[in-house]
Amino acid sequence: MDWVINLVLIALLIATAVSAILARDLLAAVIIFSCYSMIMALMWQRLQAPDLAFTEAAVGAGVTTVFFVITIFKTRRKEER
Amino acid sequence: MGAYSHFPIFIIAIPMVMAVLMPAIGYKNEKYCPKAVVVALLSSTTLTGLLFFRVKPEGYLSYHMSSWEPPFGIEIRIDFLSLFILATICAISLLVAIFSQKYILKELEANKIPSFYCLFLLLTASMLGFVATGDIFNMFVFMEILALSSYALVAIAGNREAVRAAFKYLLMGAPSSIMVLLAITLLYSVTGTLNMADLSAKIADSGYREVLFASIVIFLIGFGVKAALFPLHMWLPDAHSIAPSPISAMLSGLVVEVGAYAILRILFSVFTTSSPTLSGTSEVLGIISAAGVLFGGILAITQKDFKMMIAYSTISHIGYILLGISVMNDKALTGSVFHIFDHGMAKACFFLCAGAFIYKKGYRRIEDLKGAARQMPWTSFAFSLAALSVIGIPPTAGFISKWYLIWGCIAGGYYLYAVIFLVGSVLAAVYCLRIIYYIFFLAPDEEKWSRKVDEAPLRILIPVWTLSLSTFVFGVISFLIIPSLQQAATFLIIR
Amino acid sequence: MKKFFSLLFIAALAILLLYVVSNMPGMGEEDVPTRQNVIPRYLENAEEETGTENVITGVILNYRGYDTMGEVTVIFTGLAAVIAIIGRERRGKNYAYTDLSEIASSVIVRIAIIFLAPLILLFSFYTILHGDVSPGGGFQGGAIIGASLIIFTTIFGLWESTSRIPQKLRFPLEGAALLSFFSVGAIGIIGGGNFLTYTLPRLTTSLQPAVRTWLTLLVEIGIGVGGAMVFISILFALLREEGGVVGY
Amino acid sequence: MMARDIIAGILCAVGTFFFILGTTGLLRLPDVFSRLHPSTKCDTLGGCSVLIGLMVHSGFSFDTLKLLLIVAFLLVSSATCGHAIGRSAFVKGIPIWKKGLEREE
Repeated sequence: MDWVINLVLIALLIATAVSAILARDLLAAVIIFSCYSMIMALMWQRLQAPDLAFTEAAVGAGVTTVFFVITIFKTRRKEER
Repeated sequence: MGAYSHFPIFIIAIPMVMAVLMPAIGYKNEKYCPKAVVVALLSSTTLTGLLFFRVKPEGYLSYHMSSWEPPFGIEIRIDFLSLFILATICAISLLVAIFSQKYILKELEANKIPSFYCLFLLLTASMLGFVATGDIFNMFVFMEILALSSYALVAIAGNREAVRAAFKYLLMGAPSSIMVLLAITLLYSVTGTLNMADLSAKIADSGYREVLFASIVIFLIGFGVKAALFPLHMWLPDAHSIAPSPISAMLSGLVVEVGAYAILRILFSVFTTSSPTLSGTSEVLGIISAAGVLFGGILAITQKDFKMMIAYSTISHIGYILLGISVMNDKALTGSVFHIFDHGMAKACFFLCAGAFIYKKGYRRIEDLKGAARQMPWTSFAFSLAALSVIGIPPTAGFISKWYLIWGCIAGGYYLYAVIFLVGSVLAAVYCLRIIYYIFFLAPDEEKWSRKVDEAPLRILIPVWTLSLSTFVFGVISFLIIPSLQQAATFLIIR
Repeated sequence: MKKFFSLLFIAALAILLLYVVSNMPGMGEEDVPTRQNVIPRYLENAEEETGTENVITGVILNYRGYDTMGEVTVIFTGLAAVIAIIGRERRGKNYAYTDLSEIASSVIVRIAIIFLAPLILLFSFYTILHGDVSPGGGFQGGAIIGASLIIFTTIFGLWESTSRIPQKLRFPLEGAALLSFFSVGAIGIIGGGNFLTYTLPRLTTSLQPAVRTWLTLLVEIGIGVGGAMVFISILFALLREEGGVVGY
Repeated sequence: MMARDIIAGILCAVGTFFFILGTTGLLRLPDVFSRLHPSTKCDTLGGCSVLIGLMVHSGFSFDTLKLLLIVAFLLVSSATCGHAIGRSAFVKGIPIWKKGLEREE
């Protein structure tokens, strides 16, 4: 059973990473990236590194997302072609 | 004993403490900042100088962090080569700090000065920590501080070009940091240790040849970006020419060299020369850096911007250093380490001279420097003295290092590399003499340069002259240093 | 052309890494090199040697404390870089700031935040102080403090927060992490050990565990407070804006 | 023992069902407001059911208290988030879907 969950998490991780790169709307990219961090935190938890999972959830999904959103607010939302 | 044994950590910690205190020091009045910086760097320099009495060329000084013995805790390991580079870093950054005291007011607004000095000290402290450490992950940590502070210092002027150049630097630098981390992970996964001395022992009898090979390739790519190895140099010209001149001096004179030093450590301290994994990579490194020597030299000749020219010349000289490392014998290694020292001084002197011209007149293009010697003879003479060292004319320090590099190449049987060194010197002669010709022998535009002597202030001239004189002096007294260096290099290679 | 080369580079790197992964020691097996050298000592002796039940904290703060000092410096450098490039926030009529909260007037949100923020803060303090026993510690707790202050700022606005945590207070607190490391290091040197030694050789044996616990706690609190202040200062600097409010 | 597992299983299944409903609604419904409707409510309900199921499963221990706290936080924060998103969408003047209008993508 374990490997199924791992496989699903890895697939989701790659999917979010790719879609965060491909997203033209930067706000969407940031939100997807925050999802990526959350999945990463889950993976750390599964690898028995709760300290790291904790940090990833707080910093990756929480604080940096806010910083990114503010930066997008102050610049442009759409990527230039 | 007593306090003596704690010197290694003091050298690193003093600039760091001062960096943390910098916003508070500069809160009331920014004028105190440069003085505090000079005090911190002066004490670091003194302590480093005192360490020369303790470290023998065949030995090393080991300081165990938190009192844990090495593979378990972190070790600071200073051998003669790293001590030599530590002293170079301390001395040059001290001189640059003195230089920037007056100069930086010209390029930055007053409210940015505390953060400038804070980042400056962090840059210096991280380089010191990077060179001194004997633990490979600790090296990565200090490299991150180094990288972050140098990105910020390139962008500190805050205008469009500066931010652009810094962003380019960041885009190249961040992946390279990740690569270094990846390589460290690979090494850790097959050895289970992070201490360099322990690593080299474990690598020697490790069965995981493929992983070791991959890790060394990734290390070379990662540190290659930091050292501006030829095909990975794209960030360098912009970043080094657009940053404020003292920072250009630091980046070109020290930061890039520290990247080269990291490659040296990886090749000689972690993977020992006898290691079979190294055989192919050092040849590739040699070819790439030989290409870098020629490429940097040729592009430096074609530049119109003064600082841009110096930046391309840096690429060429990094090629020298890495070529000497890739030859892998004691002569060439001595030449490389000594070249780190004298190129650091000469390049810092170049950028500080460029800074002095900018301080006085604001000219950056080579054409605008026509006849500058009439107005600023002292700066111009300092520049030409340093240029002699960059070209490698005896008896300057540049000659000594090139002599050893070429000797090492011939001793190792790499005759082509020796020819490339000579071609590189010819190229250096062309781009340096062109500037000297412009400065001294062309008639100045009347509205640009006055015929009366009107020099930069003493605080700018003193560091410039100290640097250019020491390239000369250390060339003359090199017989005092070179034997110890060569002993240390032999020790590093044989081990 | 550029695209082609970068793709080529990435493909080469990917092939190299895949090749390496197939040759790497297996994950979680008994006889892998990572389990043979330093790890057994950490797992067996950490609790006794460092006085922390949580081995991770023992490794991070004690065995490899110098690395953590470096990490803390990285965070501090990040703040210094942000301040150097965009500057600190300033109060005054001419300085506007980016207001993230058009919903700020909503009573429901305010009440909810007033209810939640103290609880989040409480949790973060628990995380920091309990770091040597359970997962968590200075970094994590600091990030959570930062997050709660960020929530507060988004709802109540920049000036409300800056009046609670003025610049003068933040100057020393931003460096708190590094300063706590340095002070513990200095205590270690004075106490007869090396830099960052927690078990001071000069003390009598009976006193050592207590002093060690207090020093560990000092570093944890320093990291927590320092990290939180760095986050909040970066937030304030980002929100600051000279001239009008720019929305998208 | 068995009864507890069965109850927990049923609660978890119910919770997952609501999650699926909420996600389907999020994907299928036409505009911001109607999408908020399933996503917040179903997520709250689904999350609470799963957590209560876990509470039943774990029996009476320290973990139960933690789960209870999570339920409380979920109730507060999820509702507030829904309110905040809806309100800001309304303040911004995002158009409300009416019959005959195209679905916004």
